[in-house]
Amino acid sequence: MSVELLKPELARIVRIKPMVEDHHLFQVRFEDAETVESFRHRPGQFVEMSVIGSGEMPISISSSPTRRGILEFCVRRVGRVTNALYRLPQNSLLGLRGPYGNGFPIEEMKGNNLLIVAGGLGMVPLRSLLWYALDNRRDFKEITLMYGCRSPAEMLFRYELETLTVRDDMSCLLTVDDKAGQEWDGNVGVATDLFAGVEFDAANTYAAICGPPIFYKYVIQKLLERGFSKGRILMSLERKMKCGIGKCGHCGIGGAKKLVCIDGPIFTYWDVVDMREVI
Amino acid sequence: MTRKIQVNRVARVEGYGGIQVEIADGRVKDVKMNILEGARFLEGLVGGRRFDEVPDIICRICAICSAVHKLTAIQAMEDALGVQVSERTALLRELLVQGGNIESHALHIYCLALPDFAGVASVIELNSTHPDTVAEGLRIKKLGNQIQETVGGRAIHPENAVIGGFGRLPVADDIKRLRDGMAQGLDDVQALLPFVRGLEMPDYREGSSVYVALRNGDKDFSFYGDRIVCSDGAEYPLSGYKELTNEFVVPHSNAKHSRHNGKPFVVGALARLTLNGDRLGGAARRAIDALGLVLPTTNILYNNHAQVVELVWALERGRDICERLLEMGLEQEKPVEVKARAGVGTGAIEAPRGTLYHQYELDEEGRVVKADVVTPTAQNLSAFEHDMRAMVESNQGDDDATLRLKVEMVVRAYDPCISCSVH
Amino acid sequence: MAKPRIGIYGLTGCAGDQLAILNCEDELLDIVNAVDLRSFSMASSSNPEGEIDVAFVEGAVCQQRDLDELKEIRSRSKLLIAIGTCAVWGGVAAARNDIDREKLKEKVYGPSGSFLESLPVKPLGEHVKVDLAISGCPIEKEELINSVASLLRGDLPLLVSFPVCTSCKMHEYECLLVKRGQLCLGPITRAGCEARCPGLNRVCRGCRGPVDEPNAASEVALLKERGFDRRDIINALATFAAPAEKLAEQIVGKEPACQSAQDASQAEKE
Amino acid sequence: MRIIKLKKEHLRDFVGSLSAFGKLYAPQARGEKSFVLKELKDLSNLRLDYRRTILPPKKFFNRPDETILNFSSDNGYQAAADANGGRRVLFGLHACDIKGLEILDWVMRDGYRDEKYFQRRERTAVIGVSCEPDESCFCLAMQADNVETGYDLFLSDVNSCYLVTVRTSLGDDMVNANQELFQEVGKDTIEAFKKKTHAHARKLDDMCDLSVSQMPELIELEYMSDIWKDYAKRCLSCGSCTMVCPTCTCYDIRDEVELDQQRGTRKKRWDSCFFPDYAAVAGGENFRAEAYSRFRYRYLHKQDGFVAKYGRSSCVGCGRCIEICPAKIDLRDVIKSIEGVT
Ligand SMILES: Cc1cc2nc3c(=O)[nH]c(=O)nc-3n(C[C@H](O)[C@H](O)[C@H](O)COP(=O)(O)OP(=O)(O)OC[C@H]3O[C@@H](n4cnc5c(N)ncnc54)[C@H](O)[C@@H]3O)c2cc1C
Ligand code: SF4
Ligand code: SF4
Ligand code: SF4
Repeated sequence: MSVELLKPELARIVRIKPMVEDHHLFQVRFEDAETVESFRHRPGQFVEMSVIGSGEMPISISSSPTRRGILEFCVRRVGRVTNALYRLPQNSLLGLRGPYGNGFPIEEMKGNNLLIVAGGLGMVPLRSLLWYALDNRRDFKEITLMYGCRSPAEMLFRYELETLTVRDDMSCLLTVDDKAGQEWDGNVGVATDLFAGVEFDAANTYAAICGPPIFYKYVIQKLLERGFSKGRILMSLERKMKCGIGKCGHCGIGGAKKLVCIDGPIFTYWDVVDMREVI
Repeated sequence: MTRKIQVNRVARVEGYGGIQVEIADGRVKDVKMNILEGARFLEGLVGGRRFDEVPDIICRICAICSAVHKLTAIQAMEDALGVQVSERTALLRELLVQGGNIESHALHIYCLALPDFAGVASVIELNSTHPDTVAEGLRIKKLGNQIQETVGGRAIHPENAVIGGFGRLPVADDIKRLRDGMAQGLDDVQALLPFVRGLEMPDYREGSSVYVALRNGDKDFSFYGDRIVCSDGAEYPLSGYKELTNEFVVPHSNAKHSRHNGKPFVVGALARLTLNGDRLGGAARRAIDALGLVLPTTNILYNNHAQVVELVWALERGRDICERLLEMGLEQEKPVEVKARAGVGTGAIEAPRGTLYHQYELDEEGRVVKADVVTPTAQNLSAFEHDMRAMVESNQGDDDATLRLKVEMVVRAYDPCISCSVH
Repeated sequence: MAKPRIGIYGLTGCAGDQLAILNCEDELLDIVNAVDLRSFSMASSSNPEGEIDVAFVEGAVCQQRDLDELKEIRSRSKLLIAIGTCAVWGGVAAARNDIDREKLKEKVYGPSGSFLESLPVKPLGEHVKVDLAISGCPIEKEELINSVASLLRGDLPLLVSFPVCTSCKMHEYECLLVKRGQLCLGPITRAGCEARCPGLNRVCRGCRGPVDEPNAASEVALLKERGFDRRDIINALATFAAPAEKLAEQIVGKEPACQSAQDASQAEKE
Repeated sequence: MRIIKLKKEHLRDFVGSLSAFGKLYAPQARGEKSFVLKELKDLSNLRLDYRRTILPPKKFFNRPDETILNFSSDNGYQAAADANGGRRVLFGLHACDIKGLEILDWVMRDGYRDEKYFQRRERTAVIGVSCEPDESCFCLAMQADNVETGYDLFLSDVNSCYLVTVRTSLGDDMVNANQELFQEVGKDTIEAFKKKTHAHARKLDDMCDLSVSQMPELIELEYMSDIWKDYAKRCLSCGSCTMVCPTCTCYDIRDEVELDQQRGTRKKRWDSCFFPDYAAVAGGENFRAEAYSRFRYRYLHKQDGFVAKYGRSSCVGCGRCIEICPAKIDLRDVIKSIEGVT
């Protein structure tokens, strides 16, 4: 075995599904059959994905550990490596290493209600948790998803999520800031508006949240108002990362008291509430 | 009837220059080498700068001859400040000059001039017809760069050369590597001789015929010299270069022109060989014979041949310098301490394209009061026009395209460095 | 995939960056084979020009002719890459834009040079949009080859952005500023040269231009503290990147930006 | 523990013999006033009078710039051969640097154990030597004036001889291979050693009036203080202090592809939290966009975050960052400013 911790394994893009503009879903399978078998991840974990020749970047695993074999990544095209990824045709090889990060504390969350609040691209890591919970439905009590996007055209996994709205074993609330003249007959308003009219048993609920920086501020405020204790608010943080394994230093928060890559990316609000430079 | 031959931008030369020829009723009316490269006024910009800053700035006149610009500036400053350098330094400097010369000559011969003779547009195309020649040429060119990197610290704008010596001396192993490279270079260049000998030379009558070069003592063929000699018999001390060059401004050129006694003159490889070639021995002498080069000649196209001879000489001379350095040993020595003082100093070294002069006047703080740089290409510009005219007159029967190529070949034979000429 | 159409151009400068390309003796043929070379007049007499994907432009804008050419190149290039310090920062020719061009002309060419047309020297970015800047006087071969390789993939090259001091430390060169009290610009100069000059016992003169956020005020102050002549400091800053570093003079001249600058100007008054 | 005596006249012979245990590195002069740890090819170049080397020994284990992987478009990624994996002997490290390596070990072990690092560590013998402090040293305040572990042998200068503490079996082998050079420690030497130790401690104590005991709290309290902004005005963000620090470990990763687009290398190079792009992410967000927030981060990390995680500051008081800062920023002054004791 190689002593090089930073060595990626080869994986193949089996399918590329364009979702919304500049967001594609990449279905990927490791080349090595044994790795396909042995790879295990928790919802909320991520991988370091390499586009051979261009570079490497952290990407959340968007598929649930309950769906094995193929890993799904939803990547937004923003810069150098993501652009390079978008140039790859189906069937191309990639490098993957991981899974990294702590992931959601599933064991602890079991037996509780689950509230998932996502904004924009924040749906990506939470989708893994959502499907994990739905596939292990009996492990959780009530499951609620609140997902807000700027416009219908920016809603990730829209089709998939709309099918959830008819399920009676969960409640799926979708909203857009603005219809922007597009076809949409759901809620209009920011994600926090969805809290209106929903009752929580805060003491028996875990809230998992992910979204853009400003989103955290408002959602956390709402959750605290509803009596959530800080330790039950779980959030996924994003920082610059190079190694993903706690060595390169870039993702330090609070004077590197915590490294997002190994201590996170999932933190409870309590973990970071007193920490500098977090939100 | 007027016939016009025009080249908007001469290709395969450094810098931006065009050619304009006008023939009216069978007579060549006008021949102009339009130097269009922008003026940077570097001589003006170094005003007020401390002496030790100047070589680093002024060498930016030209990349191809940056080593020799830097060393000529250093020489001028040392002249003004009364600095004597060690023998080791002097040898290393000459090695650096040879490095620049090898790189520049190889670049010119293989990449810029040969394509003309082979009827192709560039060295890239030449590579498909003559891959071995190109490989040899690039190898020699690379060696020239390695010498400059090893001795000068960088292939272009060699920062290691300073007033008083070098920042850091190369070590013996580096010099050995260069020496071995030079031996390989001498092998590589052999194949070129019959090839160049076989080239068909467009002919023309009465080219420029006054040649000027530096001359060193009474035995050496060298790029350094203690006096300036002209083929018309005139001789000047280095500091008297202005009497030779008499620079003046012409309206169609951003570069000044030079005339000696009212006549164009030629500097460069052909001039050096014409004036000092009898001092050559060894492989260089054999190269002259192998090329069938007959001197003197008034056909500037033989400057290409002369460069080949000098390339052979430079490789041999470079190898000898390396041997000498290895004998001496290469203990680190610090640059000579220099004290600022007022004075005027002149530097003159043969650059690949001909004699290069730098002169600086310093005040008591050692800051530049006045700077003057006369470059080889600027000296040659009048001769360019003279020779192009002769070429056109002798080949009027050619169609435009052929004639255009022939005047361009004249220009390229001079291996002009247009940035240098304007600076 | 079609080969990218490339043009290599030189405005006013020493041709060092074009020569640096030609100095890639081992890679040159691979490079040209991988691209559709549309223009490189320093090396070829066949220059079909036309629309190009990437234009590499060397040299600064010193005259109207440069400006016209630059705009023309820009108009038919998808990406325009400034190569070399002249193109990126102005280079040595831009050192004294404070001197009136007419005066300079008179000084160098005398009265008969009045026909010469000349502009205050500016880097490309002052006139047109520059998509990428590869600085260096001249550009470094390694950086060039890596950049070309990246561009061939369709990626923007990754260029070094940290200062020369960092490189100097990685090579464990003795600090000329701290240990020998010399006027070194390494702290505010963009690396990528592997700290060539300190490695040669020579100070960094800033030939690669400043880093993204140079603290020039502090550099000036610390040099003054060490007793350097104000003129030499300003000259040094203005050697290669005057258009950028003239700033330093202003910052320090008008309001001492930091403690040590204050001390220095205090000392000067006394 | 075994302690024996090596007469100074035997030092060279002993050092010379160490190359049997690996490539020998020792402090030597660089330039006019600097020192580096480099391969000792000529014993007469050994300089035990050095105060500190430009780079700390971390450079042997975490290289400034190295290729970690080779890749090709069809074969994926392969670990690059380790050019630094051979046996080595580092001779002449000071206590602070040995402590620095120990701290580095914690970081490299934490979470994912960096096997390559530990392979290099395990193949490297460390021989410490006592030191003479200078005005930039403050190891005492950082509890790094003495080390009990982290070395194979430690030589304490006692006038005409060294007391040699043998800490490991490998150290024992080194001594045994040269038995004739060593002697038992006599009473006089013990007395001399005590005196010297005492004097050394006194000297360190006199030199150092720094205390960092409340740093985490104070940094927390002074998080918004103007102190950071004042220092940041002087700080050049040149990165020097982080490069030379024995315990700074940040690195950047980049890919270099060859012209043929088929092959390339992945490289790792030291990075610094002072650089503007250190915490900048795609889309223009920068978690530490202001120079002062980056300046502050270094202290936040070394004197607060690290303490929270490992129970001590990651600074070992080697003084490198103080000596090398072109802007003359002295970490001790920053600490004192925060403590309000200037
Ligand atoms: C734990 C984690 C999970 C993530 N999951 C996803 C996901 O599922 N989908 C998605 O689209 N994006 C995700 N991101 C963000 C994604 O990593 C960046 O968008 C991506 O690195 C941008 O790379 P680039 O080369 O295109 O951009 P550039 O701006 O060119 O960035 C260059 C390099 O900087 C680093 N970098 C830049 N931005 C970020 C960033 N936001 N976070 C970390 N490193 C960065 C990377 O090493 C990157 O290769 C995640 C980030 C983290 C930290
Ligand atoms: S020598 Fe110059 S570049 Fe090197 S560390 Fe010192 S100041 Fe920085
Ligand atoms: S050290 Fe400075 S002057 Fe020298 S090459 Fe590098 S950037 Fe240019
Ligand atoms: S912070 Fe400074 S003194 Fe402390 S260990 Fe690092 S370099 Fe040495």
